[in-house]
Amino acid sequence: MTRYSAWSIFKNGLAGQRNWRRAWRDAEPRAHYDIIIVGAGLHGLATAYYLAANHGAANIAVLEKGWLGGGNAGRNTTIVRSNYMMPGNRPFYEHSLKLWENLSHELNYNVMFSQRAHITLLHTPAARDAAARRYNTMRLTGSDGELWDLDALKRAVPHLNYDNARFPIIGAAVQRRAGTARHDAVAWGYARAADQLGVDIIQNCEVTGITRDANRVSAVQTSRGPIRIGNAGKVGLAVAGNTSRLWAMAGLGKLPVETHLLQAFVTEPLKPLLDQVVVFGVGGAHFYISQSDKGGMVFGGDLDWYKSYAQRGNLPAVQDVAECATSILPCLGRVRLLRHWGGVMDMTMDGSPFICKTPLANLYLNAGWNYGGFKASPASGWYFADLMANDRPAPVIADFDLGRFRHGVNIDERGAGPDPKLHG
Amino acid sequence: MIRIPCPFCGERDHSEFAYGKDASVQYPPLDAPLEDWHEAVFLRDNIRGVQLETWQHLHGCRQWLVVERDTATHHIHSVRAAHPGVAAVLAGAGNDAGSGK
Amino acid sequence: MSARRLPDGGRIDRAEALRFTWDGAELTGHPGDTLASALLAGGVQLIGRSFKYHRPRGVMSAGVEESGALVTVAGAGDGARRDPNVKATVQELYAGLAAAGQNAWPNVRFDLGAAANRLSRFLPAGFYYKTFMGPRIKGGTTVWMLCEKFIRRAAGMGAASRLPDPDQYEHAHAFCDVLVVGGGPAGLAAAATAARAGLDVLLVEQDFQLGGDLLNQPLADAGELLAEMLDDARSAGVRAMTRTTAFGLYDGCVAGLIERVTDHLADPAPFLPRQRFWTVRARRIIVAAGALERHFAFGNNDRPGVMGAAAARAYLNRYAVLPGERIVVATNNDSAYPVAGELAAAGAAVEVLDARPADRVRQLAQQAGARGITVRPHCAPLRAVGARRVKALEVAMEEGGRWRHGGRQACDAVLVSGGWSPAIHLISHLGGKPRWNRRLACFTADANGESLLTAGAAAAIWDTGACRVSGQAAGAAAARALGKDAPGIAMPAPGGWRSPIRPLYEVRVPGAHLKSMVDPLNDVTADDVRLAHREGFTSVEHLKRYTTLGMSADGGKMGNVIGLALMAEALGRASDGDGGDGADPDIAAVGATTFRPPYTPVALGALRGRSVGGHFRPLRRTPMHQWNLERGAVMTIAGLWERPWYYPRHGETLDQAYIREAATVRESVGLCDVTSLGKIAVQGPDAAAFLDRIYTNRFAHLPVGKARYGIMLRDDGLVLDDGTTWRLSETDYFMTTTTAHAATVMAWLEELLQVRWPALRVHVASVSDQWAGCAVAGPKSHRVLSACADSPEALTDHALPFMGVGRMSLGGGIPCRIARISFSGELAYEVYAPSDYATAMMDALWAAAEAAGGCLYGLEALGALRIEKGHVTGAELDGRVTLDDAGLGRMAAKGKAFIGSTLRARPELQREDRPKLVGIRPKDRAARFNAGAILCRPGQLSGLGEGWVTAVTHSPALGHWIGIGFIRGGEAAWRGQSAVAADPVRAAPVEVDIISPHMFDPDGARMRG
Amino acid sequence: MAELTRISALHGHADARRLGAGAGAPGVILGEIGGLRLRQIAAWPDCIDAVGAMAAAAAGVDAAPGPGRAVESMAADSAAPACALLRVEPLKWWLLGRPAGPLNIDAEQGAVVDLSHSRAHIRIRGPRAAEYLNRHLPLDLREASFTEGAVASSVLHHVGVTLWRSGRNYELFIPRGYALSVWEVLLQTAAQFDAEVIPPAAEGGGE
Repeated sequence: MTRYSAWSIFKNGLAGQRNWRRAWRDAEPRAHYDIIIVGAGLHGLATAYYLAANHGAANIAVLEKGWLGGGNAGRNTTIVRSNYMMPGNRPFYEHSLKLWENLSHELNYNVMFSQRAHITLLHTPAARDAAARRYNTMRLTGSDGELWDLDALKRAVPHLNYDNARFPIIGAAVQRRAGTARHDAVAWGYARAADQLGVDIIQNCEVTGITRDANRVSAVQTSRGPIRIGNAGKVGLAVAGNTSRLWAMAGLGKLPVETHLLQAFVTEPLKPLLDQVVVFGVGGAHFYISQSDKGGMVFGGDLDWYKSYAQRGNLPAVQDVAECATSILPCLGRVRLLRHWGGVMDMTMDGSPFICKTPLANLYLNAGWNYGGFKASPASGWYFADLMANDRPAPVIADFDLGRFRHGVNIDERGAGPDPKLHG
Repeated sequence: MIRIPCPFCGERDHSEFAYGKDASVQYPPLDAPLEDWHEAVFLRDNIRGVQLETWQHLHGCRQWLVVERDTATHHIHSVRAAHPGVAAVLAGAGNDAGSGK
Repeated sequence: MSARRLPDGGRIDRAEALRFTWDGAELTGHPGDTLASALLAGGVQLIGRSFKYHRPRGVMSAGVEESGALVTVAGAGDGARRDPNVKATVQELYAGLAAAGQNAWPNVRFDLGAAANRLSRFLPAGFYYKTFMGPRIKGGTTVWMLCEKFIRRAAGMGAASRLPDPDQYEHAHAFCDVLVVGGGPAGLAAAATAARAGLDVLLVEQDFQLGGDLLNQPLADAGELLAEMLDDARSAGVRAMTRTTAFGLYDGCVAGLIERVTDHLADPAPFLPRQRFWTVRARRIIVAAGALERHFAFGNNDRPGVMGAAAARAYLNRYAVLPGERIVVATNNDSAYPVAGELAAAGAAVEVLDARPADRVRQLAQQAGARGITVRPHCAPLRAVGARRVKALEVAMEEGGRWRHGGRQACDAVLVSGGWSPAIHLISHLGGKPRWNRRLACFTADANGESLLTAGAAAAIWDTGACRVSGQAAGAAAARALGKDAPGIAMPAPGGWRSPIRPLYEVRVPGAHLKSMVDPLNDVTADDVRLAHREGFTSVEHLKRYTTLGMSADGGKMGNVIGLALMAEALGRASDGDGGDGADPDIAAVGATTFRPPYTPVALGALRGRSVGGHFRPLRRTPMHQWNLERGAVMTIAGLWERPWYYPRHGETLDQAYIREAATVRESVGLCDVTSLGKIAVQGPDAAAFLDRIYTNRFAHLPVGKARYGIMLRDDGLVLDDGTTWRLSETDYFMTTTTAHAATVMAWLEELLQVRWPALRVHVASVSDQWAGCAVAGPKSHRVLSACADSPEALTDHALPFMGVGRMSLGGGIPCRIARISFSGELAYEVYAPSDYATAMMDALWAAAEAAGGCLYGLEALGALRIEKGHVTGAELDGRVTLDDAGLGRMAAKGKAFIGSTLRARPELQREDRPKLVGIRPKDRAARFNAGAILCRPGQLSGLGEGWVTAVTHSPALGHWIGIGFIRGGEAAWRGQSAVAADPVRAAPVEVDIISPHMFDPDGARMRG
Repeated sequence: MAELTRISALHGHADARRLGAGAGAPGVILGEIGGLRLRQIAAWPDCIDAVGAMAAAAAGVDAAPGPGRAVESMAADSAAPACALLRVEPLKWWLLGRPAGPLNIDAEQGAVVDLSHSRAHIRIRGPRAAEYLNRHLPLDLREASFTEGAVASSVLHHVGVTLWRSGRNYELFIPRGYALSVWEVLLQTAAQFDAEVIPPAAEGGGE
């Protein structure tokens, strides 16, 4: 396997780019694996990688019904941040951000993590104080966070709407270490690195059934035939958007999850126009924007507000983000939307995820990332691998379990209440 | 745009409505045990396909509706007022409901 | 030679000259021109520079699929209207238009960035994934971020203005029976047929003229037919919109349209929107959007002078521009022959290279020969020659199924027809899967047959006559489906060429190093596709993401099919050994990407319409809004409301003003606009029972004429909202909610009554806008109210005791509701008047209050007063707080069940060591601290802390800063211990005492008067 | 007691003016109507007919209107409508104007609430009124669909509003707090219709 570097590019340039090999094998399914991860999205691929890299696990398959990284991995607005404050969340997301900072080196794949700063605009004293609590918590727990006054914000982003805004901007909460990464590259980087450690990534292999032997999974049925799991074998689910369907296949009933639709948007490419991630949320609006390295303005807003498995959205959400975009960046009025598309999210009852054991002894669940799963994927894989390898949750993810609703554990960063559509 | 045929107002854009929740959930009595409330408030079938769900015609007649909709295609099969008394009233007056004629 | 305007012909208005500028040089065109046609007519051939390699580009098409002639239009004014990435091929010419090249320095003719082209062998698809990681420095991203700066600057095509867009945009709504997309022969026929059957038909066309391909045919051939079809549609009552693109189809037979209202005008009226975004709800949609001509990949197939054959036909017949004098037409299908003939007739020397074998083109060759055109079968273009424009073409000849070098041909234009791709994008938006038609070498999509129909070239029907019939068939089918009488017309079969197309996507010969563009707009080459294959990015989704194929501003209209074909070919070769150059690659096996809206890029301004600037969201004003402003109020945001924040006098700061206001309330009296509180009429025989279910405390036995403070929980047992509810009669209550949750609570009550408890006979009605409210607070409040009351006896302790509710008339007949309730801890009242009388009420109250030495107070003073009393608001009730956390556990009635009563008993919500509401006071009374600070144990200023500060004020009553917040275990757990308010984002830590939240008048003596 | 002066939400903002090019006949004529009298009458489902009959009697019309419809009564001494009854929700009517008779609905039948001050009332007419309204309102206002006497609630610039077609006029009711904001947006769009803003009129006037 070629190690990627400037030198390898140069050598191959001289050779007409003919000597590159496959980034990962196109593995055929075998009849038996020790560990099966269902879903070759970011979380599944990262889990497989860390199982092999951190825990020395072998004989691992990742099953993907379509193409790896073809779901939400490739359909998000690529924002990476760790500005979480609730005790159950804070150390997890900080760990994830630290993994991001070395991910390109770890994977020998440039995931283009650009720590360009994440700026949340503030409009009211109450919002400023709420942000202070959050960013103070981040600072006290070893992360970075700042409150900017209006002058500092104007110096950093001079062309925001300071003159004619319905909701005047009074300052910003900033995490400088946050930023964006190239979403596809993360999937491909994990896939390549996992493949190098012997993981079989099996594409076009849809799981159609889960066979149980009492309270264990004994096999998974797939569109490419059954795959058995040994006595010490384990199965992990990482199938955002379709978690409930797999859960039902395992005969486990209901989950605190609903599938909802979120759209993402990109404009025509432009010369550099915005150097940070900017987040806008006031008066019921919710909006985030950054510029890709290619030049497109990449942005998104709220869910489409109704439950949906359809990967296409509707016009009201399109209008809403256009209103937000031009409201904070009035120069975007003439900028043209190039594409908008929808993905399906595991929305949970408290906006928080699950990395946990299940009622079945060898089945593990990684789900419920709402629309914050991209930034979480390294730590999600890290801790899910740890959970599967050691059959117990690390303290960091203790609250990411299914029992928290019964017990009354609250890690809802928004306080929005038990309604999936209100989280994000 | 999902177009929802409101039994009072006629067919309207979904943006006039607010999505509620899974209408198959039966809320237990207020003094029911914790397990019953846990299931009603937190657990969902999350159907891919036709489900019953509530919507409120927030910017129209403000009725809460029970909508039978396919979550994979957004196709709507039926709509009725959630309140049985309202449904009965509309059934009686249903000849020109919402047509504006 | 380059292109030139012919002395006559075309659909341009030669009587009028339009001056415009290109890169500062003045040129002239005519009405009816596009910028591209006018530039070609003016001899300008090098118009753009490509995205990645900065290759020279010219006009490649005559439509929205343009990949070469992307320009920046300066726009009128100071640069705020600068519009980058405009396709010159669809920009209508107007007088004064100023356009310039982009993505080049110093200009498109001499571009230093073209060095990238020389290094292109080191910059293949995906090269950036493999490098720029650098050594691990600091966080690990240092090197990448340094490189990223340069990469970002090199990427990005045009530069957008940073000034606010000065133009206005608007939305519009339309309804119709049938929406027809496309104003060509199929669309016109469909619209006319449906309209004649009695349907309301809306026809939209992106071009500025109706006619579609008929506009590109010679006037002598097609003029009459077009006039007849236009007349037919018009007389049938079809509503037609030009300059209007159907950019997306959505659920429910809804289409999004963009109408370009002023983009073609030199000096539009100031009140016209630049563009209009239409939402159209149709019952049926007929997609007659035509088809897009493809090219094939060959060396330098992006040089200025290489153009689509159909585009050349448009320039020749519609704009009277001859694209060259010595023209090579390269094709694999019949459609290029008419244009070859027309070009020859216009005086050009034309040679046709047809990739098909001689026996398949014999008849076409004979007809062409009669016009002096040589047709060379088995031939295709191999490489365009010429640094900045085409000067010659190297030709490939096929022998024994292999391409080989076939000589060189001097020419100044190469016109390519590689086949046609039906515009199925709109169908795909709604989930219609593209299917590869091997016979016609194109993707088609099945319209769903119910709401969606297709006609014309969008259905892969190539012949004009058949297109027209297909339109009639679709229009009639739509009419019948909608219950109208219409004849059954058979839909013509797809296709329509005499000699079948030969699938051909790339021409290359062994050993030749060719730069062959697949997706010219993103500089994706044929080699890039093969590299993607080599590295395993073989699925269509991986291919497009790895190479960026089809992800550019044309959405893959030019290149997608070629990219898929090359991948299919590579896959075929890998599996079959050697598929051979002549084989038809199995494109179906690679699949097609899902087309996403918009069909063509749409300005964000149009999508947002008038929701911009101060109107981004409606501003909600209380009836006293202006009254408050006139008395010096500084406003602050409260949801969609603006509310008085403070009323500075004589240049007071915020702190000075609110401290004075709060002190005045404590000493004498103050007035505060509380209109924004939610107000709900709760009426009916079961209203009392209903309130008992939604509030944690009891309401059933609340006497008529009394108010009570209540708290609502959510189903999960956490606090939803609070407020007072007044009992006006046995069956009539007046509920107030917080400003923030007014709408939420209203919808929640409706849900409970309609969905969960339909047996309850209760009506709720929002009366928030009906009533304007004023709090009158302070020891002199009774005196002030008495002074303006029409009958002061209504205000006696007996008539209106603490928590009493009544009606009163003040200011000479203003009918008010009044309750003696207090948020400030003072003797206080809330008075509500019908909104149109609000200012009259305020005038009366203020006259009395001013005379009593009172003040107007805003939200900041309101906050100070409530913090002194430990009253919770939104900062505390943040959706994660229980009754007990907020110190309101006593509000939970025992012995009755209410919403949330079961789940609030969950064990984690009942823990004693949960953070609980406390008061906070600095140890050093002179010290100041902030809301948002984290409460820590002294000496332990790290970690998650023990609690947090929610609100802080300077207490005029206590003379120092105080706050409230939550801390683990509450006051009891902290007795005798101090804490530290850590605020690293703003200030140094401050040592504080944890005290009771009731910091002022804890017994409430003042409030009871 | 002297009649109190009502200060509407658009007070000082709805003065007469001409918008747009200002030549020729206006395409749209709009203006504020003051002095709204509005009572909302609600019925329990099983009392809908009885309450409807009482509402109709109070309004001076033969029968209460069905969903999406309104009926008007004429004052005895004038050609102008005295009262109108609009069916705005399945169980609710709006009674506009001065009732011809008393309205005594007890709690066992339904509920009445005064909303006279809760809405701003804008009247819009002119040859292009429907087209103009459709710049904002997602309602099917085509002649055959939204006939005279039609009533519909919908959303206009994020605000829930009610539209009633009375004769050649469109009567638009906007929640008071939002009214000025919505009015400002309405005026922005009106200019391209060569609109005329007519002076505020009292209830029933403005023809």
